[in-house]
Amino acid sequence: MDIRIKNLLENLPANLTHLKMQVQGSSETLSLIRRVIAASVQHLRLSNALLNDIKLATTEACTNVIKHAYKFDESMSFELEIKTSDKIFAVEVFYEDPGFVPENIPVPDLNEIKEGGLGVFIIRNIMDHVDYKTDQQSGKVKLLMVKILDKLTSDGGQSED
Amino acid sequence: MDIRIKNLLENLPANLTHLKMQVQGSSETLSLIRRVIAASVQHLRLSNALLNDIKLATTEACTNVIKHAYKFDESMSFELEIKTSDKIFAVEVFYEDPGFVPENIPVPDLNEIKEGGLGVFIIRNIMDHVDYKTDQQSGKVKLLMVKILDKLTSDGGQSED
Amino acid sequence: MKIDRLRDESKKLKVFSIEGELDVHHVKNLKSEILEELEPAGWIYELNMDKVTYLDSSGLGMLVYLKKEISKHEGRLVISNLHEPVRNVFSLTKLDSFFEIT
Amino acid sequence: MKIDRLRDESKKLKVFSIEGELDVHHVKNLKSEILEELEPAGWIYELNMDKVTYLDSSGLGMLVYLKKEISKHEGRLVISNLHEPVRNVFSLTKLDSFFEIT
Ligand SMILES: Nc1ncnc2c1ncn2[C@@H]1O[C@H](COP(=O)(O)OP(=O)(O)O)[C@@H](O)[C@H]1O
Ligand SMILES: Nc1ncnc2c1ncn2[C@@H]1O[C@H](COP(=O)(O)OP(=O)(O)O)[C@@H](O)[C@H]1O
Repeated sequence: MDIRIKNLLENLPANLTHLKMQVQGSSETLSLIRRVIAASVQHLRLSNALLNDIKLATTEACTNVIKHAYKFDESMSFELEIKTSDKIFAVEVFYEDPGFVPENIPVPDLNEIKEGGLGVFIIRNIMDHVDYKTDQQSGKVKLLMVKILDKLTSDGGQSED
Repeated sequence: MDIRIKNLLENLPANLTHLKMQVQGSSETLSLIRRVIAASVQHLRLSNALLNDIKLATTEACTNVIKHAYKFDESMSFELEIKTSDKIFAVEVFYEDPGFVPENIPVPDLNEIKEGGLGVFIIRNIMDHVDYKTDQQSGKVKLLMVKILDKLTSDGGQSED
Repeated sequence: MKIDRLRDESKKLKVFSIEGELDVHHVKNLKSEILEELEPAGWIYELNMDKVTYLDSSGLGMLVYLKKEISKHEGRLVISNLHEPVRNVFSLTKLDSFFEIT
Repeated sequence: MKIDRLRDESKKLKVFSIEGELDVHHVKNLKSEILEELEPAGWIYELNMDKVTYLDSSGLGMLVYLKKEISKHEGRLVISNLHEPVRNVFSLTKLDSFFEIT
């Protein structure tokens, strides 16, 4: 992990907003997740581009849980944990996927146009830090994604404001 | 506890949204809380009146924590747990207040106009169930507030839509 | 929270147009800003709440306080343009008859 | 999600004005609704995205699929009125040159 991100994560500031959501593994909840994220960072006055990047990366991660790990089984649920300050947006996704090997996620060839395979690419492009941790014993996965909000040293979103 | 509310709480439906927030004991966070509540129930399409009632009661409860229990000490924090379905809105507030005796909360005389003392009155008026549980040992308080959303059998908010 | 001020010397009227959410966090500011504007006697202080989207018991408490202070200055507090759900908080607490609401 | 349809026989043009968020939940509907409207040959299918406020890889995947299907029907897919941040998802994935965007 980048030393700067490690420091930010270990020294989360006092004005932290900490939010945990337990959500049903249904694609219907994706818009709810985006709304809650927007509500929880509104006071930070992020640019539209940056806010959308954060919503986008989080949605892609949750979509993968619903689609690949849970195969659209709506009786499953997963957990989101969001920590934000004016310096950092960190979101963790906790879910179950025995046998999941993150190293096997293919890297897409953008020259070859396909109907899928862009979700993780988008996540990695937007987020400053992406880390899947799997526990072979329990089959639990923890996906950590971090975006640095501090505009001076990050690119401040993928698009112009 | 009313048997109907007990039943609803014990048999929470599968389409539950479950949200936990850890918030700093600062009055600045009150608007954040209202935004997250609105975001988390938007899909239920509640009437404006009902949505505002829920925001109002929750804010009053959090204001009391910040003001009375924490005396505006912003180094303190408290937890909100929100559970919603199309039938019920339940919110629990977890905070610390050694020595708090809920029975001592005065009931206001509305004929005598004062500058305070209306918060708990408003909460009790809006919510269908309000219960403070204190643990003398740890000084921890758990405030549970429940609003039934099912319009046919509740009054559906304090005001006309 | 934002306050727009309008002063009409001939009518002895001050209009405060308030924008935002009146909870305990925003109430302190508003209170001191209006207290600063109190005039000797006979003035009307109108709080235009057209752009107030939220009000709770902290907001009500401040309004009660302001009305009492304004009365001491022999003035009148008038509250205008209440929207539902803000109006609802007044009726819930039976304060709609205490205040002069237009 | 809402779709408004407009059909211009003389120009062999169909315009689908889409409103909403294009994530995996809403994509299925849209896909089948447009596939139903495919005509034999030579038609232009315009997706007006003026009111699309969100699009992700699931939405992109559907668009890639639609473009391929439309090509099989010797038609043209045109995407119009992309707003930032939706346009951003196209450029991030380099699909802005694959699609005909106006
Ligand atoms: N959370 C996950 N659990 C299991 N498999 C995953 C997960 N995320 C990604 N994958 C695997 O990685 C592949 C690429 O994922 P992604 O880039 O999101 O594209 P897509 O979902 O369109 O296939 C998926 O097809 C899947 O095999
Ligand atoms: N969470 C709480 N912790 C400690 N005391 C409380 C709490 N809530 C209410 N009280 C007590 O009950 C009284 C009435 O509270 P409330 O109706 O909210 O009005 P106000 O806060 O304006 O006094 C308070 O003055 C306080 O003494």
